[in-house]
Amino acid sequence: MAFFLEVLVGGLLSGVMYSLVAIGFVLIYKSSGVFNFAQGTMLLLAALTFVSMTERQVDFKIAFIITLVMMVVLGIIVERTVMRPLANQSLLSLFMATVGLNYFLEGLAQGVWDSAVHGLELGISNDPIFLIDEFPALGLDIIISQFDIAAAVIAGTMILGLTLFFQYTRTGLSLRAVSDDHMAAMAVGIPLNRIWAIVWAVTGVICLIAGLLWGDRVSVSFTLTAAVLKGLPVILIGGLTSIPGAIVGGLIIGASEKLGEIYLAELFGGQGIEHWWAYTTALIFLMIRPTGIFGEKQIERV
Amino acid sequence: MSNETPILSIKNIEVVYSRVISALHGVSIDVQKGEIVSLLGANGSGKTTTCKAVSRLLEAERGEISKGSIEYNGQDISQMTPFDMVKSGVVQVLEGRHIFGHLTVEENLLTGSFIRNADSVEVKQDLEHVYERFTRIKDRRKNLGGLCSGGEQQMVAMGRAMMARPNLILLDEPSMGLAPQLIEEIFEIVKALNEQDGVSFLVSEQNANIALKYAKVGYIIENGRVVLKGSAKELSESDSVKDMYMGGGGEDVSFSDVKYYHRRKPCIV
Amino acid sequence: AEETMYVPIPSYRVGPYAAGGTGYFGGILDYYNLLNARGGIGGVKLIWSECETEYSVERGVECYKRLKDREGGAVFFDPLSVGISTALIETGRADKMPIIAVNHGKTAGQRGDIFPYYFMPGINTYDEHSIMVHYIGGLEGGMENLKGKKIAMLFHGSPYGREAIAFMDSMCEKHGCSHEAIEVPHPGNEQQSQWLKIRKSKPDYVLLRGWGVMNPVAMQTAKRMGFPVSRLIGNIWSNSDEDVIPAGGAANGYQAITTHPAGTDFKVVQDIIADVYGAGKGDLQDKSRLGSVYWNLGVLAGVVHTEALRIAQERFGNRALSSSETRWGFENLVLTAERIEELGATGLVPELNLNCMDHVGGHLAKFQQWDANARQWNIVSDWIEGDVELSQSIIDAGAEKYAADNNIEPRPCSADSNDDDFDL
Amino acid sequence: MNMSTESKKPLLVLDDISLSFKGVKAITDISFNVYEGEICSVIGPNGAGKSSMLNVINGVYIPQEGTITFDGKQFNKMKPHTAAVMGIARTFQNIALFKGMSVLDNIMSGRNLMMKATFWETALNIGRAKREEMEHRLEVEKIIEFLGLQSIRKTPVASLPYGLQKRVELGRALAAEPKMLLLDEPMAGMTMEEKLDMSCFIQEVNRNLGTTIVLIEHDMGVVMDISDHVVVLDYGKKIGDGPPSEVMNNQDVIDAYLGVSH
Amino acid sequence: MYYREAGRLVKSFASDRRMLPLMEDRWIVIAFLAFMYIVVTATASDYLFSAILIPMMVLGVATLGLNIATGYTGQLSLGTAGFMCFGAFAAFNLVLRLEMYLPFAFFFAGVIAGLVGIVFGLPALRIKGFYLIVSTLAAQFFAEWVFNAYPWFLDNNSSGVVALPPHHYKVFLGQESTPFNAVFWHSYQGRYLITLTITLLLVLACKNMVRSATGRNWMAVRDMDIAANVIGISVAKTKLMAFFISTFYCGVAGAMYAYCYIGNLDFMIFNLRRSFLIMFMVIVGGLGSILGSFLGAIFVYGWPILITRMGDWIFGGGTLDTAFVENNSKIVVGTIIIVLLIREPGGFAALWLTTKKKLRSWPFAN
Ligand SMILES: Nc1ncnc2c1ncn2[C@@H]1O[C@H](COP(=O)(O)OP(=O)(O)OP(=O)(O)O)[C@@H](O)[C@H]1O
Ligand SMILES: Nc1ncnc2c1ncn2[C@@H]1O[C@H](COP(=O)(O)OP(=O)(O)OP(=O)(O)O)[C@@H](O)[C@H]1O
Ligand SMILES: [Mg+2]
Ligand SMILES: [Mg+2]
Repeated sequence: MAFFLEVLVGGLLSGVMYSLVAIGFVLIYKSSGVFNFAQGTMLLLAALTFVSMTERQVDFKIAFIITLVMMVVLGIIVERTVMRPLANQSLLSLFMATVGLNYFLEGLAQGVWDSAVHGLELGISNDPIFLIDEFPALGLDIIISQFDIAAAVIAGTMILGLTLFFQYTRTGLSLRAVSDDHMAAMAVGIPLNRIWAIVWAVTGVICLIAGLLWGDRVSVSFTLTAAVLKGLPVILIGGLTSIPGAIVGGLIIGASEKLGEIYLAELFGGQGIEHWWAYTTALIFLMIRPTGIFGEKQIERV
Repeated sequence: MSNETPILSIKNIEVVYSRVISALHGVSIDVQKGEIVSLLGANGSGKTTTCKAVSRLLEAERGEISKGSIEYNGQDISQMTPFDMVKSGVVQVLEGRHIFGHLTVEENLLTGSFIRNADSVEVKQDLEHVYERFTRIKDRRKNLGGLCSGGEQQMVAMGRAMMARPNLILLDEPSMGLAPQLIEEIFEIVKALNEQDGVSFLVSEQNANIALKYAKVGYIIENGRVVLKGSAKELSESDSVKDMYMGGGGEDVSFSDVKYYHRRKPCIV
Repeated sequence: AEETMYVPIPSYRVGPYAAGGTGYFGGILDYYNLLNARGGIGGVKLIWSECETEYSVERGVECYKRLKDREGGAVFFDPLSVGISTALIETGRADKMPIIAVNHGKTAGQRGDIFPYYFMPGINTYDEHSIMVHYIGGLEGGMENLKGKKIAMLFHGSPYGREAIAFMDSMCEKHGCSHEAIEVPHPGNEQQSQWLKIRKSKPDYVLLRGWGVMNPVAMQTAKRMGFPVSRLIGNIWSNSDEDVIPAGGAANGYQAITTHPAGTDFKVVQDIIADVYGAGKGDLQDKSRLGSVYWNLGVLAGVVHTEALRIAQERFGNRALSSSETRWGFENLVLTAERIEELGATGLVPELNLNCMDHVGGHLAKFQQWDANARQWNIVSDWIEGDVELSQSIIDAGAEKYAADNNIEPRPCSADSNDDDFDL
Repeated sequence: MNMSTESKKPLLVLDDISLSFKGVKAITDISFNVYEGEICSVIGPNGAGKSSMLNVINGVYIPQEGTITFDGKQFNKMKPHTAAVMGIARTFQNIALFKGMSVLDNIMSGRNLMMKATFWETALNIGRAKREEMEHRLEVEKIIEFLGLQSIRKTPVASLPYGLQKRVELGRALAAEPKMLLLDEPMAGMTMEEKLDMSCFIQEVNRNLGTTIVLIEHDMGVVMDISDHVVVLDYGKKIGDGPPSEVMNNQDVIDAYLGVSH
Repeated sequence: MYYREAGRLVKSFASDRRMLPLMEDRWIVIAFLAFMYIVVTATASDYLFSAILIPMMVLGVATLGLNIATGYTGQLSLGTAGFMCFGAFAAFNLVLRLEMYLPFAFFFAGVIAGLVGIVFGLPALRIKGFYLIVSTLAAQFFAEWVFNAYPWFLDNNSSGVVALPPHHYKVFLGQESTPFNAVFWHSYQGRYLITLTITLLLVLACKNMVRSATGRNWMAVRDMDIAANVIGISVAKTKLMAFFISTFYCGVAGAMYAYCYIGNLDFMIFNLRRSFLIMFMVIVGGLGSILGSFLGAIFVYGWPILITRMGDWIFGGGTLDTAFVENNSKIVVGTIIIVLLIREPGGFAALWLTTKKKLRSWPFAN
């Protein structure tokens, strides 16, 4: 039982790491209908820029601010050069443009910095908390990672903030309008460009935060882009348009992945099934709710 | 006509789409302050294109004005963005409604007011104002826009434009798909807005009967050219207009006896 | 004109595996440059051109085909990739091109009578794992103390990773320990569940058979889960600076096997720094990586390559060689302690003795331990030899099956037939 | 038109149909008949449930209550595919053409149900596949000719003006050689001229092919002139059913829909 | 070249339905085929065959497969390489265990991959749009997992890579030693000819499908599935059929990739990156275009090679930093994708058609 709980808690906490990646996805999708495949590379770029500076003895805070500015500028440039000319095009075109962008940034990130593996330490403690030592009364021999808890708090805060922003502010409503119908949004005078610039800039910031946390957890290297693959089933379960969905999806995927790997993999002779199992979990949920748990229903009227 | 500068003046514009498809070849239209102008024409004649040229939405459709100019309140608008246009009081109600499907009816209406940075009390009042005029959508305020019936959507689109408190509304085919009663209603609203709030209108329409009934001036546009212009009265009495847009005989056209020859006339392609 | 020999360099300097590629190929090129500065091999200088493979088989094969006939013909091909080198086994045979895979490769390829053009100088997978078990035995105070001990192997979810499972089972059977293999799906940037398994079964040691990002993540997760990193023992592809530095403090005390110690305290390395980097011809942009594990491996490979060429020249004359002549050089490659001393590589390069039946020839390795504060590896063992006996039968079975499947007649490995520049 | 409706056989019988969306009642207990060979118009204010009614008839929406009898067969729920097989074709209020295809292909796709070739045959372009393609092309050409679409047969429909798209959509529906044709506002957004054309097509189909037509239209002129039978809906309820002249004088209908006398 | 279609009357439906209604086009295609079959076979170098022509054709077939699902039927798929993997392993096991002749093995490998495709396509009946990515990615990861986890598929080979042995290359009756079969094993010409012929057949079949009811159904489902349903097209069947055929193509491509190109079997080469590369090929070439599929494959595969060669040529071998070249070629490909989407969403295929149109009216500008 204790072991089961430990697996569950560990899974839920690592799921939050996936949510971090997923939020950026949702934000862009929700506000412009774009499925941003470049998310992973943006994450890499942010983390790589940051770590390259700290490795060159730049102060933590200054490096953070410079990277922040860079990601915001990048967001604005992307809006100018990619999104704006493609306003009003099909969603597939927009998606593919981000795939192109992904390739571009991949070349750029590695070209400007390098493709080596870098360590990154944010100073968040990596030591486990042994519950049995801390709270002997509980009688549970479980360890919980301090780092994961810190990451969960950060992710939770971001998600809360964004949810409130979308539901209760004008800009939030404009963002949702834009994702529905670019043409109509322009016709009522929503400044599409400004909105997109904001979204991409905010995404840049999210990428930076996610990139740093992931970077600390798994080191900063090209493989960081694979974080995206962890984020994908998460947003799809949660629903492409739902920010709270990103966190719920993350928890579900995290827990199901760990439980599956530990208890279910036996069925397959102990082979690591984590990868496709996450996607299968997502698939099962989608079969029940084709647009995710909190996703907006597709509207089709004839 | 009056000596005042027109609120909108389209001067001999030509429009091409995707650099190759030419849609307008010389269209000139003046809208005076406080006037309703209607733009008549068959399918594909260029009405929508004209409206979009004014609202600057053309670029989003890969179209551009290759010649001529448009002035709003005496100012050239060629450098303006759609946002600037709405800000300065020109709102287009798009053909085919284009309401936000995933937003509720009320949220749809609210989006129209953003441009004004109005406080919430004012916005509330405006909302009430809209609901007064379109009672039908008041019941549906919490419904998703995408699930409304065609007519309801048209009302939402109109209401959304009103929320911006515009000076000039470009109304693209408002009657399409509306019940006769509602068409009257919508045009009555147009009239009321025009008379009470002084909003000018450029209304693009197929339904010449109704358009000319409410408009002061009309333009007939065919294949991207203005072929006829005049006061609404002149136009509704002109034979060619009657023939093409009012069904030959005006009031008592019969649909059941349409003869084949009607279609033998050159197709509008 | 001056005589030259042409070596294609199928490097990978971008993508997920770039860390290994830049270090390894950088080391090779730096060593080549050192030799060229000293007048080449028997007066023949080396020339080369690079081709980016991104560690992908398809790109590697394309590089091979593009480069093999350049400049009068390549002399050998060393892609540092199991996939690429295995994919080229038969092509190499047809083209008479030696395919080199230092410290890795298709294990059955050790049998030179069946794989005449395939060389994997250094150690093979089975050596590696038997050495690791021997080392653990040493830590426990003798092989007999392994009885009842539990060893877990955390392996990369790929054929490379799986290859050692069966061998570890037999190894533990022989020494009375129990063995559990735990797979980490590629790329391995999330290992929570694997470490939960480890926490549950509480092994005494965890062997890390990792690759790329999986290694630092394993150390960090071990730390997070409270497993002592000093009991985590890395294999030959989990032993580089790039594996431990990103893990930061979590890697302190981590031990790993190596065929070539890290560091710059070797004469040959000092020469490279002085003569090659001094002349501005060095390949590494980041000079702090000089003496790193991958770069030193590159230097080792450079030594192996060029010694093979030198040995072939001893037989065929001091001139540019053909690829099949180079093959002879590899097959008769012997690095004695004296020769290593002459090369200034004592302590860096293990003794090697390749022959027709054994295209590996080394079977020796040491252990090193990471000191995170000093940011350096310290050697903690002497050369340990692999359990060649145990591995030979498995290798023979694999190679003979391969020969049967492919209608290959094993070539007789008598002393004289070995001298022939034989045909297929 | 002069024939009394009683003497005719109903092709479609709707019995007590109710449909609601998450509590919103779109249709409440509606019953009416559509007789063979007639043009039946459905009118009513916006949001009255007309389009929903059509969607129920051809199975896009499934009603919570009621039955549909078509051609003697009774259904609790229709499926779009069954409806098509039984001979119900339709057009849509917001044009639902296949935007990436040419006019010809759009209309050809209407004959899909009649094509029997397996995909092996089509892949190899042998046997039935080759023959059918020619045979059906002939029929489709007739429709193209009838609707006057000759000059644009290879044009992608997306680039056509609205009016022509509506015509193509009619063509696609006709291609299926339906027993019953459901038309959802086929004349919306058209000039008088084009409306005349369209009503001419509709009547010719009705007269010459005997196709039963259910028509939703807001132009009272058209409705009065060409329909045999008018059904009026308001707020999901039926408030009128009968010959045009009768319905137009019904006070309920005038109040709910027509407004001031027309 | 100058040619036109004006003034030529199409006299029958049959001639209107021809694949290439213009006589000039027909001649060009015939000349092109003759060139590919005769001139290229006779003159090309081994490098050209084995590193350029064969992979381009094979990848073109895979791209075509993806295009059938995504371009024609509108079902986004990121599992292309996974499906290729199923095809490659199916072919290997068919040859190994049933001693099938290679062309049959290719065909049945396609069928097996197709069946797998149907399984992973099933969710498409309920899930739409981007959500479908989950299913196709699941296919990709499942493929990578299953062939890794169960070495049985690889004849219990421990190293995970199998060199395909000569006796697998039985093309027709007889043993591999018969001269006819030996040609296909020992020479690149042979493999090239097989690849070319299979590619040609698959292209013809695809062309036939897209211009008939099958293709119309795909496009109808892509453009508006409700309307398709209403006119009696079974959306479910059409989607599954499209998945089947799409993955059939991918499967055959996978088998050819192993047998005709690399000569090895290894699941790692069918990784997610390859899926993405194939998607690039579709985008660059043009959605819903057969010609585009091949243009895309040629460009995306050939570009890095071209750029390195140009680098070698301009700077002399060895001096150009490969990482620099690689990163730049990524930047360039990424830029081209974006620029194409902005300027010409139809990809190279659309560019080609525009050029052709211009040629038709040349020298009279329109
Ligand atoms: N985005 C576009 N790209 C290319 N051509 C276009 C585009 N939009 C319109 N056109 C073409 O421009 C011409 C004028 O179209 P427009 O939409 O302005 O006509 P309209 O009078 O509004 O017709 P309708 O009554 O059908 O709305 C038509 O021939 C049309 O095909
Ligand atoms: N899929 C749906 N989900 C929710 N509500 C729906 C749906 N379809 C229709 N409705 C509602 O049912 C009612 C009837 O709609 P319907 O489209 O049938 O009206 P209509 O009579 O065709 O109107 P119009 O003349 O404006 O087209 C409307 O209030 C609409 O909002
Ligand atoms: Mg219009
Ligand atoms: Mg309707």
